[in-house]
Amino acid sequence: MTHVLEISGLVKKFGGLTATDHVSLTVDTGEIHALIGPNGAGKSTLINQICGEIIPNAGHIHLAGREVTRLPPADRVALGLGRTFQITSLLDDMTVRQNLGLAVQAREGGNFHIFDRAAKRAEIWDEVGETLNDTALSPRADIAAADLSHGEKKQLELLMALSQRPRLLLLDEPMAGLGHLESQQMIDSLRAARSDCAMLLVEHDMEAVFALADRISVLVYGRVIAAGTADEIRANPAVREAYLGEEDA
Amino acid sequence: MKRENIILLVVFVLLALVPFAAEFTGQSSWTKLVGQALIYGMAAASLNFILGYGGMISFGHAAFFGVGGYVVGIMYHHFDAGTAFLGFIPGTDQMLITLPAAVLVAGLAAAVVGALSLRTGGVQFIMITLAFAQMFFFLFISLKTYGGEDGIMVRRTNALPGLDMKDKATLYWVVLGFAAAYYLFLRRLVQSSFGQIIAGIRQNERRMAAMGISTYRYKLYAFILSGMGAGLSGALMVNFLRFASPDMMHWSKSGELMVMVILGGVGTLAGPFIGAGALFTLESMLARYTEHWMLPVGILLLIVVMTSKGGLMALIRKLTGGAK
Amino acid sequence: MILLFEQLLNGLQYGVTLFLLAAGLTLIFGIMGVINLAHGALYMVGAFAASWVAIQTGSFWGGLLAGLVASAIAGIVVELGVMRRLYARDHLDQVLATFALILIFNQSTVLIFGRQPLFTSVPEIFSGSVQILPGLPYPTYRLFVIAVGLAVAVGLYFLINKTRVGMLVRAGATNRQMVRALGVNIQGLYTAVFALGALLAGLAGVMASPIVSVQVGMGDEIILATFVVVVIGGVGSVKGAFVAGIVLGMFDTMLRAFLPATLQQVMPGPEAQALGVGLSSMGIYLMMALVLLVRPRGLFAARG
Amino acid sequence: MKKLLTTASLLVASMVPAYAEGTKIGVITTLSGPAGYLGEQIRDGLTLGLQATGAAFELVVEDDGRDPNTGVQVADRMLNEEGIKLLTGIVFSNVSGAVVPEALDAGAIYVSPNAAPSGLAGAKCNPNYFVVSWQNDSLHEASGAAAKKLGYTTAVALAPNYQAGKDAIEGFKREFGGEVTEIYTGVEQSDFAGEMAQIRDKAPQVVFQFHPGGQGIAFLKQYQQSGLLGSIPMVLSEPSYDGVILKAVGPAAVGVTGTTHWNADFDNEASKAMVAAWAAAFPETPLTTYAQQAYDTGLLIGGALNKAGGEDVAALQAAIKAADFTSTRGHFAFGANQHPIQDWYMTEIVADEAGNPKIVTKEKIREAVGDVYAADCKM
Repeated sequence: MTHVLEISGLVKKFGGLTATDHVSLTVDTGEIHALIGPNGAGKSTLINQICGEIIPNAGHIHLAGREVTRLPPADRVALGLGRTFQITSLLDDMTVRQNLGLAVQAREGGNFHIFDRAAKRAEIWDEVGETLNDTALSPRADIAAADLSHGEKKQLELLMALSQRPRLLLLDEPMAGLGHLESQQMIDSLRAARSDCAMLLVEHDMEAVFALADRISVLVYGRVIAAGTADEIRANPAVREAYLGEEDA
Repeated sequence: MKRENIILLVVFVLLALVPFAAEFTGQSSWTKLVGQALIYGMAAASLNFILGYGGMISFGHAAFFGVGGYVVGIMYHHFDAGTAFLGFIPGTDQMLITLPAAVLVAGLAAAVVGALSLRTGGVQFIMITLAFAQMFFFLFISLKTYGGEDGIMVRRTNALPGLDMKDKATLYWVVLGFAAAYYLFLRRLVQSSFGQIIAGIRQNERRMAAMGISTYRYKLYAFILSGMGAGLSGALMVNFLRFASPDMMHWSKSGELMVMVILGGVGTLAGPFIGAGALFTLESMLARYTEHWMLPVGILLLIVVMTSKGGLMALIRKLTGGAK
Repeated sequence: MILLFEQLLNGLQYGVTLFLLAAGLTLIFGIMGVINLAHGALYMVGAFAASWVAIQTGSFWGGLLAGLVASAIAGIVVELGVMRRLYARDHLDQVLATFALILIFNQSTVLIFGRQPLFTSVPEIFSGSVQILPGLPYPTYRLFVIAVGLAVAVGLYFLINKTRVGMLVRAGATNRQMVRALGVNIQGLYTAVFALGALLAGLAGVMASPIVSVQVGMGDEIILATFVVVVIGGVGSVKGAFVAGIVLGMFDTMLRAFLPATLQQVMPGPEAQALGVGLSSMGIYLMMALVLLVRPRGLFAARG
Repeated sequence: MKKLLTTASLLVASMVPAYAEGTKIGVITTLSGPAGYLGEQIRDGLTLGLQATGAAFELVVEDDGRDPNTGVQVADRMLNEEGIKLLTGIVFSNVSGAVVPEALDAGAIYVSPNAAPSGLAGAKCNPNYFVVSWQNDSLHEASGAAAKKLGYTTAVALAPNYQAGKDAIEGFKREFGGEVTEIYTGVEQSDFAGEMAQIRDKAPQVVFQFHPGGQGIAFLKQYQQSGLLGSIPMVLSEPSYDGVILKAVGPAAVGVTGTTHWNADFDNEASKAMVAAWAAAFPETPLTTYAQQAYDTGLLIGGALNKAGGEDVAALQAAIKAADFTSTRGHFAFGANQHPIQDWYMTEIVADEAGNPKIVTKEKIREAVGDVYAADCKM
């Protein structure tokens, strides 16, 4: 079978600094692959290369069997890539409903129509209604995104990403800044979504990582120093020394 | 009927009555004044679509206004002289041909300028659009055949079947009709699927890209649509004044259009029309009383921008208690 | 050959004038994030104040001082009275406000000095020409302008790279929040930078006044070229303003001087002339478009 | 401060016309921006000229801002709202191209004190359209004739790269006949150092340049500063060396040859009266040909008003067409296209006692010339 995401020998240099140093990893269908590492390990740089915001110096990225190394971001989305941002990135002046609506519309197409009425496209708003149903955001549906709490923003961003029906979801620190209860909700949401898409999860919250991840890769100074199941990583002495040892201390 | 539509209808009827009112009160020049303000309003509204709704601050919009105007001027010139443009396109004085041609040519110009300019952003975008507009300005100023800096006279307003375009009131109503249609078009445009995408790009381009939107293509499309609108208004202006000149694309004209948008209210449908009307009336009223009208206009503009955010539309909303 | 050299000098002189204007504009732009369309008006203020005082006192140097003082004061008044309230607003409001300022400055100048251009002459000691090459006399005053421009460039280099104020200015151009976080009197810094920018614009106006026509609106014509310099150089970069100013000044002068004649050698007469002049008028804009297409943030962008 | 007061009083003077009961005359002219002084000259010259005829008139003056749109707007109000039947005042041909058709279509008369675009001089001439100044071509032909008469055979001709500039060089070449190197300058250029270098390189026998207003000031100053003034003679047409320009350039203009249709030292009664009236009214401001043209316009219009009154447009048109007035320039008649037929003079700029430039008339170089477009006019 082909991997949903396959990265091989990826290199990115900024001046003298090697932010990504021959990184190779894969994400398979239905899998949650976690990427951990201390601050400055190059996790965000890697995510941004997968998304296409940064073009690597060397190496290859394949998405669902297609080479996407140099494709612009939007084309990768068309191949089934979705993402959330480390600092939530929403359409601040629009309501929760409109944010979701735009995400569905972006997927559904017809985006160059200038004589239709977006507000009357039933296929969009029905789906948005269904998505919102039963979520904590439901009562907040007509509030501007800028006025949501931090946790709600994270939640909305996830819903928007899922509305694109991606094959692979890149999650850039979805737990960051969340309280304990909100983190639990987020873990539940992610767990519920895993049947729909594979995920590459960048996260500092080890509890969440160990709760969710099928496999874990550890990134330090731009290199993958270890990869394996949760248990293998826990047992890996190099990881303990380079990363967990410091973090847990 | 919704309240907004009622207001629109009332405003439209009032505007339609302007020629009568002007005649009745002996202030017949109001017809021309309001007509010009409406055309400028259209040009400003077309700019507002990319500037207010799309977040693209173009400082070269007058280029498309001028290009549209020159299409009418050049076609009339060849019609009058019985020659052909580039040797094979005959001239004409039929509005049903000149206006679509103006819209098309302005759209083409916008496509070229936009395709290059949209590779930049921010202040650089402001300046590069200005640069392209300056190139158009210098091009037309050195076109000897079409009058150079003196411009082209269009001795007769373009003909529209069944109408006496020599009649000032008729011409005014034609302009009003176009302005109203353009307003409704813009209203539909900003509510359309495309309008939503453009609004999204203004608020958060990175997010839109992450949702699979190639923002460049959408912005370019918006830029072209906006340029076409400017071309239409330029073509109408030349018909209205029966004159086209490079002044139409001077950078200060781009600045004026921008001032109209900001004064009226960025990102609102009626704002640019209100801004154009206010600026135009203010200038021409003050000019009657003093040769130094620029001073009070400057001071008033400064007061507006210092004391209110969102221009005259915000003020109107405040006064009418937040109603739309 | 002599002609080429002379044209290079002319380009250099135009370049330093552009630099004087652009240096202030790029700092104001880069540090406060303000688009100041009225920068050209400060150039005009400098020229008018200098000419008027020179006419009254008969002294160019008295005029120079008056021009600098007047433009700096005008700058401070504008900063305190208008700009300070607009830093938090978006570019559009700033454009509108500074557009209004242009109208106010221009018309006030008409009211104070009348519509007729003022006369100033070159100061006595610079009135002649210097034989810089055999067969090439060059106006001493223009050499003086070049020297002043280069001296200001050196002065600004030291101010920005070697002093604490300069450190803040550099920091401000790269990261506005950081300077605020340092607990610096940011308002004071802004006023100072604005006044400095106005002073430099005024200096450019004073230096130009014996060469060009001192008239209302003289600033509006040169401000576009100045913006082009700022954008090509990279917003916020004084080094960029210097390089772009000199390059643009030379490029513009060379185009005007040689393009029409060059075109005439490959094309028939009058059309070549018209095309050549048209192209050289567009030259700086063409150059900006090209630079931005290759480097969308200009040559020496301060912000990453 | 004194300036401020003078300006303010002028402003008041222009708003409270001397003869409030007379025929209304619409004056659309450029009062704002760098070219504002031209409009000021025209407005003031026109007023003095009209006053000299003793006609009953009321001036309605408005700024066009050099913008055709504004011009049309103003014209429309004057014509249709205030019922004005007689317009004048426009400085720039781009404004007159837009305004004149507006006036003619409304059945009004337009008398131009300055702008005379070629588009209205030939086949599109009109009985209600008069020009009192001159047609562009004839102006610069005079300079060409002067340069030829002075015995020069090689010239460098410079003008801005727009229509009037191209016309200027064409006109100069037509009468000059020698070898001409053409240099076009930028429309908004104010530094001509590059052109100075080119002139030095070409080393012609004479330089002809056409740069009205601020550009002309800059050009003359820089011509002197570059050391060319003493070594290569210059020939100019009148808009490039008007009194205001001379005042702003100072000694830089001394030694230059000019061509004009009128000069302040003309020995005729009308001209002397005008010079005296101007000196009394505006002691601080130089009298330029713009004001003189407007003054002549005032004499023409005022005379016609006295004869025909202001009510009957046809009668007024006939009275203006007769051109029955004593022009400050001596000989004056309308050609077939109602543009002037007049004489052209060569002048020299010399230093007066204080070292300031002064224009002295040398000789008549062309007599009773009209313009090339008159032949196309079928009226």
